Order: sequence, then structure tokens, then C-alpha cells
Amino acid sequence: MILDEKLEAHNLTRDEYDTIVSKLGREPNDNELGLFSVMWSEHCSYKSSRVHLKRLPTKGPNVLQGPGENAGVVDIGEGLAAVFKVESHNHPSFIEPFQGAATGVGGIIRDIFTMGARPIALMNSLRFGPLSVAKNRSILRGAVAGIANYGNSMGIPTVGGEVVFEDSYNLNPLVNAFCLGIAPKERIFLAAAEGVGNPVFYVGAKTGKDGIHGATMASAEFDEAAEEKRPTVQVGDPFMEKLLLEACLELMESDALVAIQDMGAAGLTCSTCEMGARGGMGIEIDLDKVPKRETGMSAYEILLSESQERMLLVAHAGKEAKVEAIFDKWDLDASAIGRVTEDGLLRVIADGRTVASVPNRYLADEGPVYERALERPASFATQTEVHADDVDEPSDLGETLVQMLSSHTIASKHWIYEQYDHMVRSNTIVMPGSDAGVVRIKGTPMALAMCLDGNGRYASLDPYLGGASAVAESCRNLAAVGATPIGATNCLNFGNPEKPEIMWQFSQAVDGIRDACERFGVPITGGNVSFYNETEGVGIYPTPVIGVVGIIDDATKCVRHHFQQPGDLIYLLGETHDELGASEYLKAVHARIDGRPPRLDLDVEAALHGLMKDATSQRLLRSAHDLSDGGLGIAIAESLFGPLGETMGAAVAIEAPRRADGVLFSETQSRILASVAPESVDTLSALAERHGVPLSRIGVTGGERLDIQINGTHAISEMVATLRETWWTAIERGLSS
Amino acid sequence: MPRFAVCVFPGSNCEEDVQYALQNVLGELAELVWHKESSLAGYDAAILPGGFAHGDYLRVGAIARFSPIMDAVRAMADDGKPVIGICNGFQMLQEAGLLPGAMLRNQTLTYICRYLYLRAERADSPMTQTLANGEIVRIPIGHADGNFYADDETLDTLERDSRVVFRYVNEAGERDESSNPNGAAHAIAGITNEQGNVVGLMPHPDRCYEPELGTDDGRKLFESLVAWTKDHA
Amino acid sequence: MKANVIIKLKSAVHDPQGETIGHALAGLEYDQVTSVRQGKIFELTLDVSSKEEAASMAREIAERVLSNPVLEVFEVEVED
Amino acid sequence: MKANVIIKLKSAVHDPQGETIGHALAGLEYDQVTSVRQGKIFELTLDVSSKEEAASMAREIAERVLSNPVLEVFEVEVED
Ligand SMILES: Nc1ncnc2c1ncn2[C@@H]1O[C@H](COP(=O)(O)OP(=O)(O)O)[C@@H](O)[C@H]1O
Ligand SMILES: [Mg+2]
Repeated sequence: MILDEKLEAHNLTRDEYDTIVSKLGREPNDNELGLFSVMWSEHCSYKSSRVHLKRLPTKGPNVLQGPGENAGVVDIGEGLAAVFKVESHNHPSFIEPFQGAATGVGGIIRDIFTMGARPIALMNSLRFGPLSVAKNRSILRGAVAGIANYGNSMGIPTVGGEVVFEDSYNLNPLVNAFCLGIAPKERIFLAAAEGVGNPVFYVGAKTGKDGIHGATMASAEFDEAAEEKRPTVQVGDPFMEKLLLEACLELMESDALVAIQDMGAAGLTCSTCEMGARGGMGIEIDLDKVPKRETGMSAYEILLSESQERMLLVAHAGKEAKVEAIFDKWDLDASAIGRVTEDGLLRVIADGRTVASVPNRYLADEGPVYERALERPASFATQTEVHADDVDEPSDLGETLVQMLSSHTIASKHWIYEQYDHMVRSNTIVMPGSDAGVVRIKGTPMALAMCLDGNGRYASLDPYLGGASAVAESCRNLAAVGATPIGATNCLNFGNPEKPEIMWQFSQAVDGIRDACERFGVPITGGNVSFYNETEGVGIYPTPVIGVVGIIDDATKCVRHHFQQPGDLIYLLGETHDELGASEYLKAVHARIDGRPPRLDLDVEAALHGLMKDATSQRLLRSAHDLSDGGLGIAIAESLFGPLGETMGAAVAIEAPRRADGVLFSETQSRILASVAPESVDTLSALAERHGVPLSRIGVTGGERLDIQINGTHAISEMVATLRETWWTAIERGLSS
Repeated sequence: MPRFAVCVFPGSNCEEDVQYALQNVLGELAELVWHKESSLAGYDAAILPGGFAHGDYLRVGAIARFSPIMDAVRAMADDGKPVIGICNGFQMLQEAGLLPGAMLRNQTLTYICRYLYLRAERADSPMTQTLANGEIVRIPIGHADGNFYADDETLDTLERDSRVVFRYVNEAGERDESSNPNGAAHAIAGITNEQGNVVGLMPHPDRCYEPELGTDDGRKLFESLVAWTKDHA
Repeated sequence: MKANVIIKLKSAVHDPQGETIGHALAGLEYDQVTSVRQGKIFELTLDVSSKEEAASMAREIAERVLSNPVLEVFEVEVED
Repeated sequence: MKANVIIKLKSAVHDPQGETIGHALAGLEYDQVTSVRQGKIFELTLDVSSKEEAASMAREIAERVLSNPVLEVFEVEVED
């Protein structure tokens, strides 16, 4: 093969190749070229994003481990640490939705237990094209079933997430998976090889030819040739991973382990060179000792295979028997395939010969870094605010509400989350379908709350605001259940970074995330970037997804989103402006996707979180629900529906200097809807004043109807049961269309 | 004080929930026993918990039946001691021939995790002793294969001998199509063997033993188990 | 030696998967499909020397392990 | 008319189910079983008048609906 073809097949540029040659002082052989190809891919090297990610705040008093390891680690007290991260599996999920999504879940779980944590919760953020397209329905069905299959088999509850439908994700779904685990604070394992002469073990599934070049595939756009890339799909084996999880956690309790890393993207190559580079060590491995599923695999194939459910670990010399005994108990083989050396090289032996020899740091740390061109798209400057007066006023707002509740983005996601085991481990005290998932930590008084949020439509119209609003919304969701954020992770899903407009979006989104995280004091402890989300040259909405984790010191203070008692008073915390730009209302009712997204004042948002913190810790709220897609109208409706099918009506009366649809469906940020027992009202009012948060009483709970009056005029009067039925069944109806 | 054995298979994942309910909530003695053990000597009851033993590969509960512990479980059942299978454990007991029938894929073809209503069909089984006959409890399911199947003769026998322990019902306690989540024959959610000491149920009392988890109805089932075990010691 | 064990549901047992596919096919206008039944096939590779041995081992495995007599019936085919 | 559609994983595709069953068989002392691969079989009953028609319809259904071309290959057999 002539060099140019070879480079194209490896997704390397001529410049990158020249850098390799000058670093090595020679031409790389084919195996070495393969190593560079995967390690220097966008997916593994972050070559386009790295300069921007540096701007994110990563430090905080409780951060034990920031970005750079398999997952971030935050101190949660009681001698425990929370270990969490989110990662994308967009490309594989398009090619084979079930297996693609399943192996995405498998991968993020390995990232968590590799650090010594027992995974206790999963979430996922999903984006699909409209269900009116048959292919999108089958992608949805497949991805959800795949996520369910993997997470359920592992016995890890899926406690939350988000599902959004937009034309922009037509044939380019986003599947972002999040996992959180708990570890003793003093016993976090890092992936740095140490100790010359220590043995390197390979454990888990055998290596097959599957997924070769998955990492380079995830770094390229889809086109018709994607069809040919199909054999790169991997099949997940959650049972194998469950055994690996238990065996690894048991091994971590022993004194035999030095370092451990999962084999994810770029497989054996990535795990060896990263472990070596982190410890400043060399690693020598003998491919003849690698367990293989097929005969006749070449060194190249073994090095680059992305077979799932495999781990690489370094043990203390002399403790080999202990390692083997623990894996044997779980019917797994632990194969010693190499050792730690002092020369800093990844040296690969096959058939007694050295087939690759490259300094680990060249592969893991010294990949190319690009400061790609940025360009603000011309359309950006022309976005204007959209107010109620700019659209026709609906003649029947009850009907409009029903229409909004049927929008697939707003409708109940129970068809999806009921396929996920969300109760196993018996810790889930707020189940999916609420603002945040909450799991209690047995043996302590506390609970952890978590959520994943992003709004690609906002980000496409204003990426800075999109990034900042995602952070604000996540933190607001945590505030609603009574949690204080302690750390965040993020998954940045974008188009082709070689296009200056996309890179500008990326840079803006990072700035938005940075500013919001700094203002709320929430460090970013890790994350993932997924570029090249384009099908046939059309990019998706830029979609930053933020996962925030928070603590509730006393789990009994956790607040639910739905109305609890008749006769409670309904309050809106925060102020409503007439902001319909980029809203769900514009899209679902007026078929418009335009306008400036709602403003975000970080100080106003922070004041709201402060108020919520005090109000929940003093148990002043009976329920609290954050306002986001669909605004106040949707928040009120959702508060009528409890998680176990219970319902409660409400009578609402609002005075506001604007049209009723603007009141009900504006997506002004920094608002929460709460219900309050009459005896708590005075304390809450005083507290709100202290925090400078406007508070308005808008109604009372009870009955079987939702009645809403706006400016003295009757706007909505519907049976709660009817509203719930519409909202509950909309996705099923969409799927059977 | 009775000792409860919670049998752990590779791929089980509800063993700690069962142990916690018995030990931390009810103050009983419950120990995890690995499937490679071949004796349950010293235990007064055995519980096969939920999960995905051996990945549920081949068929749900199928490979687990060959584990060494299963001979001990069978011996315990023959002895008249309580043997309880929850979800995947129920499927194992069917595969092992300790309970009749088999589970087909849910009618929806999907895994379903959801709270629903059950009616206790007899008040003298190890899992219903402290319930009233006909009492309604609210307990979640979490399975993909809970569509109970048995041939007509077996179903007749189960009904005639009152061996159905729980049925899926609606809030009012009536059987109807919409309250049967998986298509189970006769809306069967739980059954017992002829002697009445082996019980299998698809729903998970181990997920609802405290109100903050949704309901604490599951607690009543474990209290039954404790009482029954003591009565029959 | 290769043996295929083919496992089918007994005819009295209803088949939720097959039924759903049958429905889907009707929706796709394959109205001529009057029934769909789903089964499993296991390809065993056996290190034995005769076809007879392969058949008898495969049959034993099918009976003991691969099939559930409550629901299923099986057939064994041996290739060489 | 009956058609059987037999669906197998492509040979390069990992079959965890088959492997786990193989492992279980080894534990039961069927050491001679060196590999197990699991597949599916669909029995279609077709209301068409010729074998040819049955075969071509079954093939079309196998391709469009029953098999996943990313991972699987299929064969069609027609009985009458
Ligand atoms: N958007 C991001 N923000 C902060 N850190 C990030 C982001 N994306 C990736 N990282 C960090 O870069 C490191 C490499 O990430 P990644 O390649 O996704 O890990 P893995 O090797 O597990 O796939 C990780 O420590 C991750 O936390
Ligand atoms: Mg990793």
C-alpha cells in the first residue's frame, strides 16, 4: 500500500505522520502505525478539544481526582467518595442501536469500577429524530432495549436521564451514558503502572476481531461507506462484566493490586500505553499470552481489537497466586501477559520477536493538539427575542396544554424508564420521572442526587447560553430535590471540528459551562467529547450534556416533585419574563424553531439555589419542581402526577402583565414551582426575601381538575386524569404510529 | 433464632436487598451462601434472590439449576423447610422442577420495572402468613420473562389445590387485562408446591420494605417468612 | 463434528415473540404469513470420532441442558 | 406452505450466550464440546401456492425483518 492510502486508512494526516517519524527517528512499522492511529484519533487524543477543555474549572475543596483518570472522584463525607463520569456512544448506537447502546453502558460502568468504586446508579441522555420516521422508532427501541439489557443484568439501577426528540438527530442519535459509584475514600485505584518487574495481567473476555478501529470510526462522519464499517460493531456480554466487576472489587480488597485500567476504546493499546505513561514506566507485553477467541489473529488485530469486558492490571510481584485465586472463584482467567519495565517503552512481543516498540508517552501524552479555526456563523447575529405578541394566540389554552403534553420531548418517558431496572439495590428514593434521581447511601443518613441535562435547541441558537443553561438546569434540578451540587461531568456532542463554525460553537459552549460552573462553585471532574456527529454533511445541534451530582445530608429531607396534600399553597419561586424564543411552545404549537433562548442571569439562578437549600433543609416545602421545557404550564401539570399513578388537582390564578400563553409557556430560567403547607408560608416568605428571590402565590392544591385563571380570565379547566392520560401515553402512541 | 440462607449465583444481583430486609429491617440472621457450596446444614430457610444468574443465557434460570447448591436446596425443600424464589429465583425453581410451569417472555417483549397490585390468594404460605386472605399489596416487579405458562392440567391442579399464592390485580383487587403486566396465565404472580413450603414469586418484596422506597408492603412478606419459619422449626 | 440442535416451542405454547413479529409482518403487508413461531438453534462442535457418537451426545445435551420439556421439543441433526 | 428461516451470527461476531453455555457444558463434563453458537429459527406459515413464492417471500422477510445484517446471516428452507 502506498503511504497516502495507508494514512487515509488510518485517519492520520501527512503532518501527523511526519511528527511520528521525527519523534521515533525512523518510519513506524505497520503495528506502530496502528498504535498511533488509534491513540492520536480525535476520540482518544482530544486533539481538537484539548485547548478549550483547559478552560473548565476542575478544582474544588472536595475534588479528590479531576479529569485525566478513568473518572472523577469527589469526597462525600463519611469516609466515602463518589466516582462518576458520562460518556458518549453515538456512532455505534446508530450502526447497531441495541449493541451500540449496550456496550456504551458497559464501557462507562468499567470506567467506574476500575477506580475501586461499586457502581450504584446509572443514567442516560438520549436524543432521537422524530418518531414519525420508522428508522428513528427502531433506533429508539433498540437503544433503550440495549441500555436496559446491560444495566439490568449488572444489577445497577438506572435512576434518571433525559430523552429529547428533534429533527436534527434524525439518523444521528445521541446516546450518552453516565455511571456513579461509591468507594472508600482512602482506597481509590488509579491507572498508573508502577514497580519495575511487576506482572501485568489481562482479565476478562477473550480478544476477538470485533471493533477493530472503533476509535477511528468514532472520529469520522457518517456517509454511505459507514455501511461497510459495520463489522466493527461489538457485542456486549453483561454477564462477563458482572463477574469482572465482582472479581475486581474483591481483588481491590486484597493487597495484590497496584493499578488497573479497563480496555475501552483502542483496547489493549490504549490501556497499556496509558498505564505506562501515567506511571512514567515502560510495559512489555507478549501477544502470544493474550487470550484469543479466534485463531490466526495478527499482532495488529490483537493490539487494536475493541472486544468488550476486558481489563488490564498491574499486580505486586509475588502476589500472582492471590490474583489468580480471586479470578478463579469467579470462573475467570487472569493471564499474565507482561511486566512493568523501566525504559518507558510500550514493547510488544509476538512469536518471540519485538513487533512494536514506542515510548508510551508519545502515544498517550504527546498526540497532536490543534488550535482549530473558529468562526461565528452569520445567522447568529440575526436571532431576536420572540414574545407572545409575535405569534397567534391559541383560542383554547386547554387544548394547547394537551398539545404540549403530547410533545414527545415533554411527554412521560415511562415507556423508556420502565424498561430499566430502577429499583435494584433498594436505595432509589426518587425514581425516574422526577427532576433528579436520588439514591440513599445505606449506613449513612445521606443520599446522592444526580441528573443529566442539555438543550441542543438552545445551544444551536446560542451555544454559550446552551452550555451555561445546561449547568443551570442541572443544578436547579438538584436544588429542587434538596441537594447541594458537589461536582459535574459533561459530554460534549458536536459536529465536525474541522469546520470553523462548529469549533466556534464548541468554544462558546465550553465558555458557558465554565462561567456557570464557576458561579455555582461546581467543579468539572471529567467528561467526554464526541465530534463528527454529522450525517451526510449535516451536523446535529451542538449538544452539551451536563451531569451534576449533589448531596442531601439527611435523606429524609429529600423533596418530591409532585403535590402531596390537598390544601397546600402553590408558589412560584422566581420571576417570569415573556421569553418564547427557542421554546418548546414555539416548536410544538407554532412549528417555529427560532429566536433567542431565554436569558440566564447566573446571580439570579444562584440566589434561587440558595433559597432552595435553606427551604429544604428547614423542611418548608411539600413539593418542588424545576421549570424547564414548556415553562410554568408544564411544570404545574407535571406536579399533578405522582410517580405511582397518584394524582391531585389544583386551582391556579395568576396576574401578570402579559398574554396567557406567554405566562404559561415562557421558558424563563431560574424558576421553581413549590407547594407549601399553610403554616410554613410565613417562614418561606421571610427566607425568600432574605435571598432576594421573588415569590408569588399562584394557587392551591386539591380536587380532580386543573383550573387556571390568568388575569381574571378563565384559561384552562381540564380533568387531571385526562391530562395525565395524554401525557402518559404520548410516546407509546408515537411508537405505534 | 432461625438462620436464613440467601443463595448467590454468578449474576445474582438482589441478594443484598433480601439480606438487608431480613437482617437490617427485621433483625433476623441472614447469610449469603455461594452457589458452589454443597450444603445448607444449619439453615432454616433458603432464599434464591433475583438477578440474571449466568446472564440468563440459554433460558432464565436454566444454567443455575446445575450449581452444587441446588442439591442442598432440593434437600431443604424435601425436609419441609421454606424455600423461596424471588424473580430469577422463581425461574430457577421452575427449571429445577421444584415448582411447575415455566416463564415465557413478557407479552410486551420488554423488561418491566413497575409498582403494581397483588392479591394474596391464601394466607397460610410462607410469604403470606401475616396477610389476610384476599389482602391487596403494592409491590414492584422487575423482569423480562414473567409470563407464567403451564399446561391446562397443571393450571387446573394449581387452582384446585389453591396453590396460587399471588395474582396480579388492579387497585380494586380485581383481575383485568390491564393489571396483568406480562400476560401470565391466570394472572399468576406466585405459586407454591404441593407441600406448601416452596414458594416462587415474580414481584420483589426486597425492593419495598421501607416507605421511602415506594411502599413497605414487602416487609409484610418477609415478616410472614420469619413467622412461618419459626412456626415450622 | 458439528451437530445442530433445533429447539421449538410445543405447539400448545403460545409464543409472544413470534406473535409480535407476525403482527409486524401483517403491518408490512405480508398478509400471506399466517403464523410465525420463533425457536432456537444451537450449533455444537464436538470432538468425537463418529456421527453416531455426535448424535447421541447432542441428543443427551439437548435433553438435559438445552431444552425445557415444559415448553419445548427438539431435533438433532449431525453434519460432518 | 412452511418456510424455516435460520439465523446465525456471522462467524466473526462474538456470541457470549453460546460461550457461556459451552462453559456450563464443560462443567457438566461434556468436554468434547469445543464450541457452542446460538442462533434463531423462525417457522413461517405462508398462504401462497408455490414453493418458489414461499422461498422468495421468506427470503425477503428474513432480510427486511427477521435478521440484523450488521451481525447476522440467514438461510431459508421451504417444506411443503
Ligand atoms: N468534556 C470534558 N470535560 C472535562 N474532561 C473531559 C472532557 N472530555 C474528556 N475529559 C477527560 O479526558 C480524559 C480522557 O477521556 P476519555 O478518553 O473519554 O476517557 P476513556 O479513556 O475512559 O474513554 C478523561 O479523564 C475525561 O474525564
Ligand atoms: Mg476509560
